[in-house]
Amino acid sequence: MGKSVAIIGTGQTRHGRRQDVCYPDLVKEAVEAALEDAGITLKDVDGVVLGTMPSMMEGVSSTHFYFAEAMGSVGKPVLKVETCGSTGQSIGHCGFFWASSGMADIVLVVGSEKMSEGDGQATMNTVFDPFFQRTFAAGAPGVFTMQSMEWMYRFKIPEDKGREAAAMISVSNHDNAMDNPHAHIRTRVTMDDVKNARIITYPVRLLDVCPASDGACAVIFASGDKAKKICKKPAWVKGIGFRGEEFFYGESDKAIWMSATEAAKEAYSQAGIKDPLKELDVAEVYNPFTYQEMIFYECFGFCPRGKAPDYVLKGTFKKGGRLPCGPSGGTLCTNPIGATGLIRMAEAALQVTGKAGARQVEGAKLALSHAMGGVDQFNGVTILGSEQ
Amino acid sequence: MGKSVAIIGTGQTRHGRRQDVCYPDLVKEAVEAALEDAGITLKDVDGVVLGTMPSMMEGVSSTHFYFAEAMGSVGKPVLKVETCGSTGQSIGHCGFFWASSGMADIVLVVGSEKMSEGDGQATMNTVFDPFFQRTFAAGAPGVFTMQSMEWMYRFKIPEDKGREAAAMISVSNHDNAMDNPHAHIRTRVTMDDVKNARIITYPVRLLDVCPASDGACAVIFASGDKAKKICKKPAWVKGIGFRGEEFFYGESDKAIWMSATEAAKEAYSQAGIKDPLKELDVAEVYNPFTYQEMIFYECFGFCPRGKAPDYVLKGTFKKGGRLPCGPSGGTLCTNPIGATGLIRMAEAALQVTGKAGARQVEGAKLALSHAMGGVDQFNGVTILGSEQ
Amino acid sequence: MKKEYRTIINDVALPYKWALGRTWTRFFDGLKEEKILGTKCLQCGKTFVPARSFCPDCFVSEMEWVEAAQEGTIVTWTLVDAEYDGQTRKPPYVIALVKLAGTDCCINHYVGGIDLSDLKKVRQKLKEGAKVKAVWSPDKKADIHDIAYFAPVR
Amino acid sequence: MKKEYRTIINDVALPYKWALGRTWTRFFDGLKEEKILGTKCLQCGKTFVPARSFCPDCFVSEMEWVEAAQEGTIVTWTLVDAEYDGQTRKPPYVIALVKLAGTDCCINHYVGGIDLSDLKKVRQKLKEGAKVKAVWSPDKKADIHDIAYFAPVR
Ligand SMILES: [Zn+2]
Ligand SMILES: [Zn+2]
Repeated sequence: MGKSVAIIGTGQTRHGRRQDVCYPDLVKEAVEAALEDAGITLKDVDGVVLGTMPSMMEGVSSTHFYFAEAMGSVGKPVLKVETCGSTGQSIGHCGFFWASSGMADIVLVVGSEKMSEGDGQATMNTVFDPFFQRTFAAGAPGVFTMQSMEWMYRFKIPEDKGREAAAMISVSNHDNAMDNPHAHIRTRVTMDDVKNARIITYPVRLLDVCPASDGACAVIFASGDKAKKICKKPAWVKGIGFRGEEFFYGESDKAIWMSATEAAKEAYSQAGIKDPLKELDVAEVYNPFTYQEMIFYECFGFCPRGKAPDYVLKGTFKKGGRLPCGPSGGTLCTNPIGATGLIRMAEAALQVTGKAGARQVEGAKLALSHAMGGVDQFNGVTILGSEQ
Repeated sequence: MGKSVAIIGTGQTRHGRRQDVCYPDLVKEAVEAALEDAGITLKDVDGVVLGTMPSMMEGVSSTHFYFAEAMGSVGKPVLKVETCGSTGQSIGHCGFFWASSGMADIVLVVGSEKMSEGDGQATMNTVFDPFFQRTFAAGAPGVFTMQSMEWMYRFKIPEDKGREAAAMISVSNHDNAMDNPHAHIRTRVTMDDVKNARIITYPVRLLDVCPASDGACAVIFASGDKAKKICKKPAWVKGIGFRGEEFFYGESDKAIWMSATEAAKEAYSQAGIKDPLKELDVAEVYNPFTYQEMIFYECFGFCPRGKAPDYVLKGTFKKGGRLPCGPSGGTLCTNPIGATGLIRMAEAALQVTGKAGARQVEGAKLALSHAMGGVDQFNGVTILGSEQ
Repeated sequence: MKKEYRTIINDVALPYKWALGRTWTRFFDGLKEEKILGTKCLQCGKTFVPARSFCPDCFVSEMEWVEAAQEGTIVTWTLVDAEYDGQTRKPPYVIALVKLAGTDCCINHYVGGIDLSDLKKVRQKLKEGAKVKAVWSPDKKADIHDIAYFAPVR
Repeated sequence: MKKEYRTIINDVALPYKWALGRTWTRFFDGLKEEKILGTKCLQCGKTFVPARSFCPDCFVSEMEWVEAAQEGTIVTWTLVDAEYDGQTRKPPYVIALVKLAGTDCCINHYVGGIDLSDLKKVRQKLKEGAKVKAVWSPDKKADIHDIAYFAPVR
């Protein structure tokens, strides 16, 4: 690890369909909230990092310029970082590098998306090369579902068991979102609702899939010295990991998923975590798809390979379970893509500082946050803790 | 400044119209050259930073994924950073933060563009908001020319003098490009050629404007300790500066240009430079437009405000002059946008390590490199030196 | 002999639904009524056109609506004589930064109503400080082209 | 009452000329002749389809051309039953990862020639390891759709 760095404030918009505001005003909502939470003003900020999905999602290709006033970057150094769905973790890591390098005391990190302004799956298709893979993509659901099927085949998970566990994940995320005032989807669903929802990409159904949301999130990073001076209870960055994979989807093994596995491993090693299920108090896993969430559990060492459905069915990752996952309702209930991975980090920070309100996991001291991007090619993990 | 960081290797493609290779293969050409220059292999690389223009330039919105094999990022942490024209400096700064933070010993930084695959000015138009500014943009030439006119009005520069000095800049950059085997345009032009070329955006003519190039550049950053161990003559990062400006073009004063002025000021202060004209040995200024290059000279303190044409006409910035600018032929003769700012940095590194071949400025020890992005909104500066 | 390498030609089209929000909706509604609306920051007193929901300098939302003058001066301009994909006008045409009287920033727009055939005459007419005035489109759609262009005054 | 905020609906279309380079040009020329060409790394011995100009594992350019089998097995699949902007087929349709015999990676493509009306039957037919075979388009354009789809064998 480099010089220590902490999160001293977070802010989120009300996520959902936000056609009431133009895109820069949405971003300002999150920035203002984060500044207020940290008790600082824009004058205290030394640098700004912005992240969104591939920038044609909303048809303005240079949002770091569109948001200049909304994120107060005029007269400051500014970076725009984007790694698809993993963007939120990447910009957090970038904020960490910057503050840890000693070149900035306070870095404002902003992630945003206004998916109601564009077509998410059409944009997602532009992620692929135009020669070989684009026309067979079927957006994110196509590839993520193929991965889930590959995983079930590999570990001989019966179709019914997979279906049951995935449905349970949907129900519990929807339940959790009821406790989160920022969440986009706030409706309870039943096991039957999920299992009878219309098919998107078989066996994945509508309630196995995240919504397309408008939303922004801002997180303020400070160098360790600065954090101790101005913040009573910062969330300390204990470990970060990120890994990329191959360009051709069919070249790597997505049932084992090197990038997710190794990103977590690196973050654990920096944070000194040996048994994540035991040592972590809470996890904010990036879960746009219920089935895929189970693969993450295995990659992150929360359970043995192929056993995630069993652990899910016995309630390990539910509220009150051994390792509560997604107390915020997760990506499954809120997905403004460029913000989503940073929301995971912000939620983890709220948890370890005891500021998570109705969704607080009692006494949480060590939290994992995560995001995934591309078509399974990128995974980023950040571990936050209440102690330096 | 943070922990010291140095550049230990650089690589460039042959720039120009490269329809002979697919885009990933172009990138690999630069990466291979940089690894060879540094005398390392991909196994030595701890992290990869990629930068391009807003990513729909070539129609593949996630090039950090498209180039996974070409830049050897499989199994490694990877960041994608883009700030329009200033991308090349931004990714260099990101590489610096990363290596300086202690989280990586060696970071591979890659910038690329394949402008023959897309429409540069159509892509440039997507940089603007769709409500107010997009339809009046006329691509980059429109805004850059308006800025140049504003500057000439402000400092009462006679039209003929401005024209003469701009033509001289074109001639001297074209002359310099003859010494650079990587340059796209390698043709000598005369003062009359420039002054009689067809009008693009009056008073800017065809030979006042850069070409659209295909090309890639790779630069390898190492932490100071590592650099000293594995590299005989590294180029040390002495100072970095970056500033952003307002979203509405008409809101800021582009004749004075805060972002260019302050970015240089910050880099100078870190590098301990007080009189840049005296102390710098060479400068690689981002110069897609001849007139605009003169504004940079003033912002960077190479001459008083409004006096750049006089200094240009007396040969201050020519080969053999007091401060040679653009010995590579500059952006004016080669512009693969996402690579261009990094090419400036690579050329500066070559100069201070004595590896610039026919374009070497004898005994250069301290060099400025620079890039500009958005529609005048972003400026980044990096100072490199031969000594730590 | 067979060509060794080929290119594939194609377009990518993406659909958008851009939200204007309250402030910009009202600004464009104003154009439809031939009014150019700005907002004035109650903290620093600066007036911005187009209207902003918050002051770009002070980062506060306390702004009041003002109707801006329809006359202003040219700060800078250029004559565009090259075609690009995505342009809405055929060259040659003039774009400019115009500072409306009483406001603290410039807006981008066309300058029209002048003969572009003689560059010298254009250059004499379009100077820094030259007065221009909004000319309205007969057909209004509540967008920035409701102002057809700015035309020199006198 | 007047609506307080509005959206603007528009498309952005951008034109492209994508270069295939030597390796991919030859790969697509192969498809036109009903051949699926791959390259085999002379260092690690792995065979990649589509052909690569360098080995993704070894980062070396020493590769030799091989013609791959037109039969392979399904590694995974899904039935797409939702419409997205930019899709080339109308749902429902099946996409899959297919591993051609003797190669070391999978390719993405459609699986066709099966009745999609009964999901249970589809599920029985399309298992991991199920054998499929390339079915060629009668009209060839030297692009990936020269393979119309992969169809179950037997
Ligand atoms: Zn104000
Ligand atoms: Zn190999």
